[in-house]
Amino acid sequence: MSVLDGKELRIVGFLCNWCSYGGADTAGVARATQPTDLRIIRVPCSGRVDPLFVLKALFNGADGVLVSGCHPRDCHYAAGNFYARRRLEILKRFLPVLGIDERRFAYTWVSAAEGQRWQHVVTAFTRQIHELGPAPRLEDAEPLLKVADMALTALRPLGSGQSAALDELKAAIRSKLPELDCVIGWQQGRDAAHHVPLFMRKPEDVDKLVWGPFNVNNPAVYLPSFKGKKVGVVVKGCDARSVVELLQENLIRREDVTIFSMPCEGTLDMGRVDQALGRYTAIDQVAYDEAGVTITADGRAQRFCMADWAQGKCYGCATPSAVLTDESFGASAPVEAKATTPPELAMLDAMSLEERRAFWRGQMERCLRCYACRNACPLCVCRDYCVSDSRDPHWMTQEDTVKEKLFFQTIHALHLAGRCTGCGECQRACPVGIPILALRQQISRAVGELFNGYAAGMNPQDVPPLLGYAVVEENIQEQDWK
Amino acid sequence: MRIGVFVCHCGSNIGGTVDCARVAALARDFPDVAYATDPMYTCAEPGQAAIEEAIHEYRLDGVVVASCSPRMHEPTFRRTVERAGLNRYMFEMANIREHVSWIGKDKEANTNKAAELVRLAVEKLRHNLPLAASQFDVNKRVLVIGGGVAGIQAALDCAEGGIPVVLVEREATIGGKMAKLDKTFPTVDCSACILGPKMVDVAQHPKITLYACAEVEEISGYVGNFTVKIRKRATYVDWSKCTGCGACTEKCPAKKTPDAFNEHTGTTTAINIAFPQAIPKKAVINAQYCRQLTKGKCGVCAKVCPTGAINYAMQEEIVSENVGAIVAATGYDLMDWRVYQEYGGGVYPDVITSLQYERLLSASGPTGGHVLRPSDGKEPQTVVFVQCVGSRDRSIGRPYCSGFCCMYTAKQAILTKDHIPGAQTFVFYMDIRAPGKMYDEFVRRASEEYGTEYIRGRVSQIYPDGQGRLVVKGADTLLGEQVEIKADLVVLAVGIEASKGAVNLAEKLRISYDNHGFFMESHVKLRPVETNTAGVFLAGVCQGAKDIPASVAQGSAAAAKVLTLFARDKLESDPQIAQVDIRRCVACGKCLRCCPFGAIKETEFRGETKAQVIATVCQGCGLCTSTCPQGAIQLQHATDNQILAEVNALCQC
Amino acid sequence: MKYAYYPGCSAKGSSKDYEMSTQAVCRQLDMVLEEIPGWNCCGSTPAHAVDTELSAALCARNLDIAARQGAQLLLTPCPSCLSNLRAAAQRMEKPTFRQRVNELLDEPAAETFPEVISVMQAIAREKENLVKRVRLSLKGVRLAAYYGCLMSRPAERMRFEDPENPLLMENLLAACGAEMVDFPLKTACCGAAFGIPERAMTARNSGRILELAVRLGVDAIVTACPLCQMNLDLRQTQAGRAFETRFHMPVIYYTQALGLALGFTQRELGLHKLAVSAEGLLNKLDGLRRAPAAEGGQS
Amino acid sequence: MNDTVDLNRMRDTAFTAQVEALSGQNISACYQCGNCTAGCPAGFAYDVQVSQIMRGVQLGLKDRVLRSRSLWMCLSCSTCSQRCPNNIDVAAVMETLRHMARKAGIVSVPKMEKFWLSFLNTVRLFGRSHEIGTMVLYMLRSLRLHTDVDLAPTALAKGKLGLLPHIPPGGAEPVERIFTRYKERAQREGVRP
Repeated sequence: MSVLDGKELRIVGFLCNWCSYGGADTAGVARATQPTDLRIIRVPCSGRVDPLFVLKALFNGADGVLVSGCHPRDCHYAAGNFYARRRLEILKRFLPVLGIDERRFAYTWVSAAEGQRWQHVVTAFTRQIHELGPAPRLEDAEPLLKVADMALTALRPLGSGQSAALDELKAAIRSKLPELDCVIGWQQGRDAAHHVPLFMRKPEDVDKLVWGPFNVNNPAVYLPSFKGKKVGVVVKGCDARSVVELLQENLIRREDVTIFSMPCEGTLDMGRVDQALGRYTAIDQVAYDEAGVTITADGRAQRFCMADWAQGKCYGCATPSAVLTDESFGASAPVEAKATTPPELAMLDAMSLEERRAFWRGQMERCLRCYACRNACPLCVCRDYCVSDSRDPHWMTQEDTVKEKLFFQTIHALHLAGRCTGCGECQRACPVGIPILALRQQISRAVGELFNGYAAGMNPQDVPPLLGYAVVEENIQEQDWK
Repeated sequence: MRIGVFVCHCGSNIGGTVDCARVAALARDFPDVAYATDPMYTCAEPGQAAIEEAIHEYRLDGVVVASCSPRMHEPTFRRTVERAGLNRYMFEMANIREHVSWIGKDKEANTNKAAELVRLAVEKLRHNLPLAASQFDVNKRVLVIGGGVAGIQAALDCAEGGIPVVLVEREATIGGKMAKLDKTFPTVDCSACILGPKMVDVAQHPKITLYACAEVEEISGYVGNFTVKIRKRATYVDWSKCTGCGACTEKCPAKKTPDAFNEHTGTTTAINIAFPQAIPKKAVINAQYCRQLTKGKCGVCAKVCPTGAINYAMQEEIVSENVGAIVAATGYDLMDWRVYQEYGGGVYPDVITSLQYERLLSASGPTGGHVLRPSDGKEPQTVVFVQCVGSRDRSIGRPYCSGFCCMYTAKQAILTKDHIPGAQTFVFYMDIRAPGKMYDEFVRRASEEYGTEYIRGRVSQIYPDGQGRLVVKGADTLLGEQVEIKADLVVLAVGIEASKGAVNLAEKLRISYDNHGFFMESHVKLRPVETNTAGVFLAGVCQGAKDIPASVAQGSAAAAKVLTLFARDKLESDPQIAQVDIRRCVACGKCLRCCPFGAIKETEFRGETKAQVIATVCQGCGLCTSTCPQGAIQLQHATDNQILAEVNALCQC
Repeated sequence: MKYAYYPGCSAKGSSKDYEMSTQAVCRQLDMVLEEIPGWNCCGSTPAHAVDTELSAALCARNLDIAARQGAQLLLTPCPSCLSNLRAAAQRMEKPTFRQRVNELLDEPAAETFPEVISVMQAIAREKENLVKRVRLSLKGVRLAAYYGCLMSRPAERMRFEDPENPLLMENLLAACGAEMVDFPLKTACCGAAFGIPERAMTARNSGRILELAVRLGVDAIVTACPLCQMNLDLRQTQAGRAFETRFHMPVIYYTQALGLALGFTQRELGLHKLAVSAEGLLNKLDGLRRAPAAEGGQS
Repeated sequence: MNDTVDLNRMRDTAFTAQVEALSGQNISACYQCGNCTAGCPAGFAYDVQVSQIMRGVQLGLKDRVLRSRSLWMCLSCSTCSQRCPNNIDVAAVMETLRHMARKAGIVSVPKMEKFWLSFLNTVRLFGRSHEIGTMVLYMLRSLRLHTDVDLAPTALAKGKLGLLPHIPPGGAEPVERIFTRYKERAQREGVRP
């Protein structure tokens, strides 16, 4: 069963029980004729509307989704709609990056007395959806696989980090180690061109600690699993923001964590580096110079200049030094204060909605559903109870479709709304190199725009914007239905 | 599952534009639907009986009724299925009347839409679980906040019903605004004479504990079990010793103290009893003006007090009270009319508020009941009343009508004539709102018997003519002319606003308030005394403009609600509340941070911190559910899975 | 400090005294008023009474000249010019309106205009400076400040203090020692715009203002508007006739009053140009100044 | 004039909508309190009070409103707008109505228009306004030869009126071009310039 072909489009409404559902009733009592497309789902409060419900509907064929709650200040539950307003506004700004026209989604306020307003909203929204026509389906897009390269300049000089005070850092770790169960850092991995996490428990472990552009992993990801234990962590600037965010969310305790930090000069985009190195049997030498590193593999030397080979996130990085630290060594080069668009996002910005759908269609076809993205995310703390493979709540099917795979990414992105520090581990960990960070970046950008430049992981005392509200939102322009 | 579907015709209300039989037929193919039919009137007695029969006959374990809005009949049908032995939550409604048959003209589209809504309900029902309410004890004591006439009435009714009452009043005396009035409309009986005895009853009632000069500091807990902290301000007089003899007020040398009770129409002493009938009749020192407290020398009152009640070292005090229900009766204040610069912005002494005029009329006021104008103490011969000053004025953000000004203005015009028979009175008005019993007759008496000239129009400007009178520039829109009056006294019917601190209190009570600070009732028409926070009730003007009879009625209504609540020894909590899945919870505290009711607390579970829902506090909004990334906290009856089932029922491509 | 300056037509005609005193006072406060080159009439009431777009075009040309000079602020002494210039700038924020106005101009006007404020507002920013330079206090003189109807209304256009009760002029004059009465008709309309075609209306409105000033016993009405001044001063006899009385109320510019306090001579301030002589006021001032000198010999 | 107002026939809702659109004001917000009338300094000279004009616009009584003399007597002092409890810029409505009346060729108080046009003529000719020029032109247009001549001697003696117009340094041509374009456009659009 579905909507009447040719006449109706599929429009889903989420209405709060107290005001808007009552408003729709009032419109009915007044016999206020409305288009028949809309189907209403009754929820207790607009605050109950998880933006993912909206996405679920849109992914599964809704041509439009409308959320309506009590007017600000009139919420039956005092503040539910205030929270809803922030979350739904973020959602609205998130949709275009997926290739969904944001006009397909609207949220508004209608009181139980406003039957006329309800009639007007339904009529106007239905008309708007009819003007947009049936929603294009993700599966119908022609897959687009190309990833565009963007020319980039960094906010500070990138380098190989070899002037860092590694010895002093090691000494500091050694002196603190007796009080700590473990200190997390990096060590050489399978060869000198690959570094992996290091867990230092004994003084001799400290000797293995390395520093430089191969230190790509974010050690903060391990912290929640040490909850309750005394643990040290060596961080780059970006890692520190994850630590701050974990603190802000009560996921670790400040007194349990000792933060060691050195200013970071950038890390390499190992995906591209490995691709350039190609298949090799052995690394002969890794030689660092001030601005890059030369890797000799099977006798063939290649120089990787940091200015060209860094991870996308490093170019716009404004926090090379840790925002929160206990022991820090050295200072970073001055950072230019300038707003930048991350390269992944800039690439999507340049596309039309249709191209974006095609892009995600193509990229998601390559997704293996391995969840490496999730496992690498320092803020994915649900772990064993991730909704991706849970039955209760049952957000996703196990069907291996582009739609379900992209839906998982939207779950992850929305769960990180206002929390994601942009560390990029999800994207780095992706074995097939899908630029999924762009989804998180789009939300972070929206959060910044809406909440006066708020960035996650800067201050443990900050109230995350989606866990708060303002009675009057300065930067949210609500649709007026005139 | 075995689901029964009942597609109601509602006579022709639904049947007229929806093919109900076809909807029922379609429903038979929905998963788990064991039975579907289309009765004529499902909510009528035979219709309900048919549901009960069907439940037995077809062994149904869930019922969907497609009819009117669940806001209308959900409780009715829940009782029906309960009678037939089902859990009341194994029931869903599809709204095919207000949302379908009444708003769509196309029968085919309506029928299709109705069937879809039934399908939606069926899918939801398939994910429903039986829910059971839990029970908890009730502390049968009530807190009344505000000792105006509404609060007094609520307190007395509760006390008479046998309930211990804690009455908190911010001022030094109860009585509120009514105590300041000279006479009351439409009977022109003396305000103090009818309110006084009630005030005395409050003072003498064994069940009532009165805290005057006190304010509510903090409220925690939930219906049946609130804990309230009350801040008692320092009065510098030990009330247990003070007899109210007034010796101190006679001797106090600080005679230029502003007289708030008299609306600053006169001055008083730093130690003072607000007015002769004050309850409690106890002295209070105004610390800002007391010479002993400001300059450290005087001490006259301490010397003359026969009982040694004066205590200059007194500190404020916090007391704690446990109650099961709260009545908010915080009343109103006049808006600050000085925004009207065109009326002088408060600099002309002979432009006064209606409440100041009451004090000038009152025998206990500063002029002993002689109407003398403030500037020169002369009797005014021409008195102009201006209505709607700060009411119905969008330009200053006050679009609402203050409700009772029309009536008291008529009363004051009549009283002016009583006091000064030769006086001429004019009333500038826009509309006369006199819908109460004997009200319109009263207003007509003002013009017919007392010669009050009613002029329909607003006043544009009031200014001194330089010769001791005031020029009132207005319009008579009925005449279609500009008019001008030279007045000796101008009385402004100043609009009301929610009492200062109302918003602050609303936050403490966790009740909603409107843009103007008036408290929001649960339902404008059907639950006018309740709030959305269980156990908190409203009385009087704090909820919206109303006159004395309406305030008293609402005070009694609030008391009735309290007594109804307390009629049971145990309360049931609504099972439609959030529940934590301990395994999934990582104790990140996001739910706790955003819960509007403080209904989530941290608890220890096998050495780990977890979130826990306080069942009696949770109101069931589900904000926590949409906040928790782990899906660890689920609002019962609106779980993620239940809503997803509905979404999936609608969208599945 | 240098300011771009739009004197308005009356400065070159009927209110030369206003212009003289404004220049004198500003000079004394180190405020340099630089006339914008080639300015034209703002159109005053007749232009907007006839057509808003024409009115805006006349104003836009002046705003454009100031903008092209790089001015951030444009000062004008005349409330009518102020009102018109501000109205034009405000209306031209709407693209369709701007387009229509640009069609009337030689070339499209600058995208952003300087903010236009009254000279009075600029002087008020120099209040401390003013107080320091007062040479002859106005103590003992009783004045009524009269702003006229255009200075503060409509409020959202003019953004000039409380629209019903501006106090800027009072503050400045009180700072010079004058006693300022509360003048309830300070923003009432004197009817000047209709002085020529509708004398009765003007006489009646002006008369009301003069009558109240007389009753309040002031030595002079102090105004900021050349139209009001001319009307209340030059047409005082007409107003008197309408009220069956003879008024004798000096109506001077606030800059003339400030100028007196700053020590300028009557001639420097153009006080000789008044139709209703301010001799009484000036004599009173002289007397007041001599009195304390005679008593204590202090200056 | 005293005929029954036939609201079926005489209501012109398009007129109401047009006034709302041109003035940017919500006329239906007016609840006829009369404050605009009360404070109007020109009210005594009006044939129809401001609040009644607002009522007329609400009802769509186009003819009656546009023919009103009051439109021409408004001093544009904005007292009505300032004190309107419903935030209606009444003065803007009055001005809009006057413009509409002019464009429709209805000029109920010709001397007002004549005065304004005289004033604007001097501006067109000289780039700046000129009191004596305005007065002379106005006297010629209105044939009111006695107008204010009683004041002229005083004003001249006090050096308040310049006999010669004050022309901007760059000449008056740029201003004249504005008027020319305005006139041309008005002719093109078929309205009274």
